[in-house]
Amino acid sequence: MIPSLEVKIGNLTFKNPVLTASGTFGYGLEYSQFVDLNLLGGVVVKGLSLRPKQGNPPPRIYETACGMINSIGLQNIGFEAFKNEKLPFLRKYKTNIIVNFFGENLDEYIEIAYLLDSLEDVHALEMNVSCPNKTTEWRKMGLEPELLRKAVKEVRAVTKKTLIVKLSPQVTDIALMAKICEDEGADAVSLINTIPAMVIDIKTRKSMLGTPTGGLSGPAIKPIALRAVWETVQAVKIPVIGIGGIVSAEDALQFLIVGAKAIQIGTANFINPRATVEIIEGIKQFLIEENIKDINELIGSFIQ
Amino acid sequence: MIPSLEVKIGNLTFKNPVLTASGTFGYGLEYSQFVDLNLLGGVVVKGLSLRPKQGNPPPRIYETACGMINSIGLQNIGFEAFKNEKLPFLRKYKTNIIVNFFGENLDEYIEIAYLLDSLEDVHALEMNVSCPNKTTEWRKMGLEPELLRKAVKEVRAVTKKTLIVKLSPQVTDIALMAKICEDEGADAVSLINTIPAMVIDIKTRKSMLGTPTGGLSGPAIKPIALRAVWETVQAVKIPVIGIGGIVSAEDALQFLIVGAKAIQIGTANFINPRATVEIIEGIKQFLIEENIKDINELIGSFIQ
Amino acid sequence: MNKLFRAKIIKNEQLTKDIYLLCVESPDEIQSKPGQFCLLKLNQRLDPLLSRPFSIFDHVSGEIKFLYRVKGKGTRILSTFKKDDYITLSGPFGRWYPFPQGDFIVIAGGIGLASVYYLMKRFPKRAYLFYGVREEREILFYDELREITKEMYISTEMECPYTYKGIVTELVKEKCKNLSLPIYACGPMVMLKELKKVVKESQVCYVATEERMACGVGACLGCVIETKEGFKRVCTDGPVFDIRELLL
Amino acid sequence: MNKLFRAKIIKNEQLTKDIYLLCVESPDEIQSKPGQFCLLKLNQRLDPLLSRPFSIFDHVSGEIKFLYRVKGKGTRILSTFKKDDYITLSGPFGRWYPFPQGDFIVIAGGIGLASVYYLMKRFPKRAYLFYGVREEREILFYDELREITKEMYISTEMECPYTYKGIVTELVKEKCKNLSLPIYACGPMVMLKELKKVVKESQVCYVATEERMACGVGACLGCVIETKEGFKRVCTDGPVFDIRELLL
Ligand SMILES: Cc1cc2nc3c(=O)[nH]c(=O)nc-3n(C[C@H](O)[C@H](O)[C@H](O)COP(=O)(O)OP(=O)(O)OC[C@H]3O[C@@H](n4cnc5c(N)ncnc54)[C@H](O)[C@@H]3O)c2cc1C
Ligand SMILES: Cc1cc2nc3c(=O)[nH]c(=O)nc-3n(C[C@H](O)[C@H](O)[C@H](O)COP(=O)(O)OP(=O)(O)OC[C@H]3O[C@@H](n4cnc5c(N)ncnc54)[C@H](O)[C@@H]3O)c2cc1C
Ligand SMILES: Cc1cc2nc3c(=O)[nH]c(=O)nc-3n(C[C@H](O)[C@H](O)[C@H](O)COP(=O)(O)O)c2cc1C
Ligand SMILES: Cc1cc2nc3c(=O)[nH]c(=O)nc-3n(C[C@H](O)[C@H](O)[C@H](O)COP(=O)(O)O)c2cc1C
Ligand code: FES
Ligand code: FES
Repeated sequence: MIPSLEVKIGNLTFKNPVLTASGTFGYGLEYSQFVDLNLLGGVVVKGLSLRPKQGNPPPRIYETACGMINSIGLQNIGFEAFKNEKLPFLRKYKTNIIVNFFGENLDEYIEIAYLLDSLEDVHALEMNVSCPNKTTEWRKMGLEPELLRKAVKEVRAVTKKTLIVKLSPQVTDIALMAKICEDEGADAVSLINTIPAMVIDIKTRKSMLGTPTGGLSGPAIKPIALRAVWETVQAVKIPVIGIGGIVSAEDALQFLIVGAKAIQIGTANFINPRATVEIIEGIKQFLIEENIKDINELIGSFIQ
Repeated sequence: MIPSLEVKIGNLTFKNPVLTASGTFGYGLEYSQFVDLNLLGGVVVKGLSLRPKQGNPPPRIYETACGMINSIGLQNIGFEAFKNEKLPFLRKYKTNIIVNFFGENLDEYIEIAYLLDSLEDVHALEMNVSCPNKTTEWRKMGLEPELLRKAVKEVRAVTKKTLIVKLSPQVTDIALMAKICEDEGADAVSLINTIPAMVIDIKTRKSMLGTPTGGLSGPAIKPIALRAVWETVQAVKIPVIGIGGIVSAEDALQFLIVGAKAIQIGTANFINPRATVEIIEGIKQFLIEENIKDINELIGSFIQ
Repeated sequence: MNKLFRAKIIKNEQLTKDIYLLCVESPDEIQSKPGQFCLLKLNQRLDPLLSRPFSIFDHVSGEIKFLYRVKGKGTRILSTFKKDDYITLSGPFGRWYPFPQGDFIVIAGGIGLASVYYLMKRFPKRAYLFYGVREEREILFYDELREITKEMYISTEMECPYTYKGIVTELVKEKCKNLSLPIYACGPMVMLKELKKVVKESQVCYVATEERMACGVGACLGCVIETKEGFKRVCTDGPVFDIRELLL
Repeated sequence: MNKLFRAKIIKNEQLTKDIYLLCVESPDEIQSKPGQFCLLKLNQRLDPLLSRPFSIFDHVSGEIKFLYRVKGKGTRILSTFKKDDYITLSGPFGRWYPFPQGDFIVIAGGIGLASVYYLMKRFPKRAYLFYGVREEREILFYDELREITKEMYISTEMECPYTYKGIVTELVKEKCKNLSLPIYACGPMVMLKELKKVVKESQVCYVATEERMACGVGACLGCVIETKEGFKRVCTDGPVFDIRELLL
């Protein structure tokens, strides 16, 4: 008997709970040489803004203990190019296409959400409220409850698509932030984004990156992400999507057991380009071994 | 020419900037078989409370990717036993003795600080405001600015000893918390404490620890700690003591370069019981190679 | 005196599917007693991070031996060490088995043998050994054990013509009606729990316990187990405890 | 077609103090072109985490070769691989050197040889090679290079009786007054900067660049360098670029 891996988020059905994390899987197509995208629960594309964005000066990545730090700075091709050059290819795959998006200010968030809403082939929107560079007031929306409330409310008003808000870990109470998203009508929250971090070169006395700080991802942050997800699951009724350091089926299962409805694979794609499909296979195996017919029975089965 | 490693915090002089981190070096004596304590800048002892404390049920530790998670639960022998059984041995060493302390509520914080103030052989107090279990309102003092302000103010009032406040990383703006400590008269801040985290057993569906969550430490968190220290250094004038994942002289130097006046070695002691002295030696070597006569020239030399 | 030292590997021999015998050169000044353990560092990298504790299986002049079972990633890495490689270790740590005055009973469950072999060897021909394993082929050091024990009884969980079938504590109960000799035991938690039921209040019974460790020297308070007097550290208050102290 | 595959190591030979030649078996379906690279996975553990990029030094039927210098912890681990071990790699990735029509100039700075050797071998006896190293003993594959190049000039920074003393771009300027042949170059950043000064706007000059990488497939945007048209990815828009495009 093949167990069912199907999960629901908003009114979207995912054939399995394994999605890719924004910024680590490009526009999906880059990895299609290694992975049959049809097998994935969903593809979350690189963070998109209205206009193309240059991003930060290199070097942009550095390896740390069991992790990596990046300062890509949200470089992306912009809405028009995504719509015309990427989406026509991506739509051919039988998987959910989720567009991660952001803006420099609230108006830009609203505008791009509105534009994305009109794209038939986009199944869900993931609103990135944790921008690393806090240049404008609105860039703090991931850190300040009242800014977040207003932002989610206004974005919600312009789209009927499944709206996922992607939360920053750099808050005292991430569950509270999730609750605000729920109150304002978000269909789900996803967490965590990278954790602000830093590495310097003791010889040059400068950052190892082109910017002083970057975002930490990878296995190093997994225990932090798992705790954040568990705290959040207990506070909200909407689905929680777990992200952070997942490299194996065992890692993914930990997130599902504490209550994540789905998970995203980020840095692991770099370590093993076939990580996503191997994790799906591993989850399936586990369900068979444990004689669980439906993955939804496993989700949230954590015993305190 | 032997470079000077001496640093000052409050009115205390440290022969070098390398201290041990609370909870990872017991009462110093446990490691005296491996390390000549006279060589250390200071020894920060296990978190002390008025009365002995049992701590959390086992298992209490679990290894994670390049880190470990613990739920010791602040087990300790209590003030009286420390004073009578540990201090008489510790005082024999020519190093600064720093007592890390905490209470269940503000009154207990004040009382133990007051008692410690009278112990001649204690050189400084490190106030731990980041207790993992938030059972009482006051246990949130590390997370809420106004609680922290009141707590530091009242503790400051009862002790003339060098007062270090040890901050929790689980806040949006750690520099703001440090500023509050500075405003209320703390002589220094130390950061970071462990990061709340979680690991579960997918077979039993239970936590790998006796409690659902624990605190993450070790190399995994180093880039996060370094960023937190850098942010803090820019916001306050009092010395900042850097803690988190330091395992090598290179790691320690990164903290000093971003501006930490001293550093503490925690988890590294477990990996290498001689870590502290090897790090001191490594710092000295670096200063010689770089032809720096006084470590204070290196501190804060980060180029943005 | 415990020390931190780098040791050359004499051999790292696979004995069964998952059990290995690691022999390392030891400096002369290292002195150990049966029941003590060392922390073995698995690599110079940061993953895995912590050293792992292993009982001293045997210690002869210039050579310390460890008997270990591959359980997870740490022991898997340990099994890849080769002759002439170097390994960093520290120890010996912990409380040893209080020395027996006359004859004594030893109960070893599986890899628990690693903790009691050295004791029996140190006091040869005085131990009544009860040795429980899952199946015949897991029986280790049969000849050596015959040599150093007074009597030896083996139990296997699987059927086997030469052994008692069942768990080792049943065998103890059966063969050893007169339980007045002191007992020394090491084995899995289920065995210790059974043993606690079998042992009378008046009985002297020392058991070696296990818990995950970080420091090994009593500093981190990570390795505690519950006793009648509260939490105690396996690394320094143990690993050997009087079973009557423990809340199993 | 790029692939993810496990390959058996044929040899991993130390050539100088810090330079090694790694030869691995390659599946038949792997096709590569000079200038492309592979990502080599260093271990199954999580530290070091990321794979490292290495140029394809040579690719003959069933065998891919890499020439690498030990720089940090990743390459140090790579140097411990032994014959018959397995290694996981992916590739070939990236833009190759546009094929030269006739004769061409090659400039290799130190380990930069790793990127251009395969090109010269593919178009034998057509390359004027300018090869710069620090000292005589760092000169690699002298005989093979004589064999596959048309002419070869070597520069060393340290004094040496048989070579030009100085940096390789000086040697190029001196020996190669008529710079109309296309140039293919790989070497450290200082060399590329010098080269950019030497090269005229009309000159065809391809250089292989380096940047830290995570994905290798253009997905993470981690490996960008600055070009006239903004940031470009070394892994997919490069590693070979026309030097006129680059802001060095
Ligand atoms: C004092 C002492 C002496 C020991 N002597 C021996 C010995 O002589 N031979 C031997 O084979 N084993 C011995 N052990 C157990 C041994 O330390 C563990 O099997 C080993 O640490 C597992 O490491 P790993 O990385 O392979 O497993 P991991 O991947 O870390 O874990 C695999 C499993 O082993 C358990 N485990 C991990 N660490 C310990 C630990 N310290 N104690 C108990 N269980 C653990 C985990 O909970 C998990 O279930 C001893 C343990 C202690 C505390
Ligand atoms: C397309 C490409 C092809 C390459 N081909 C070769 C080759 O054929 N032979 C060879 O010896 N080297 C080659 N390199 C460089 C090689 O990838 C690095 O030397 C290696 O990754 C260093 O790894 P490490 O862990 O030993 O060093 P680390 O400890 O990670 O770092 C040591 C030093 O190397 C630098 N470094 C790390 N990664 C890279 C990188 N990806 N590119 C450039 N510098 C880096 C670091 O900044 C640091 O200064 C190539 C790089 C690229 C991008
Ligand atoms: C190179 C890189 C680029 C990223 N870009 C984005 C992005 O554009 N938008 C976003 O919301 N998150 C971005 N992230 C964060 C990841 O989606 C993910 O939340 C984070 O890396 C933690 O997961 P991981 O540990 O599995 O990588 C990026 C992460 C990395 C490593
Ligand atoms: C086992 C253990 C026990 C600790 N106990 C205390 C404590 O009692 N008081 C305290 O302020 N911090 C305590 N800490 C936190 C450390 O002092 C330090 O802040 C943290 O571990 C980060 O540093 P590291 O990564 O170098 O270990 C403890 C950490 C560990 C690992
Ligand atoms: S392992 Fe640290 S107290 Fe026992
Ligand atoms: S390495 Fe990821 S884009 Fe080049």
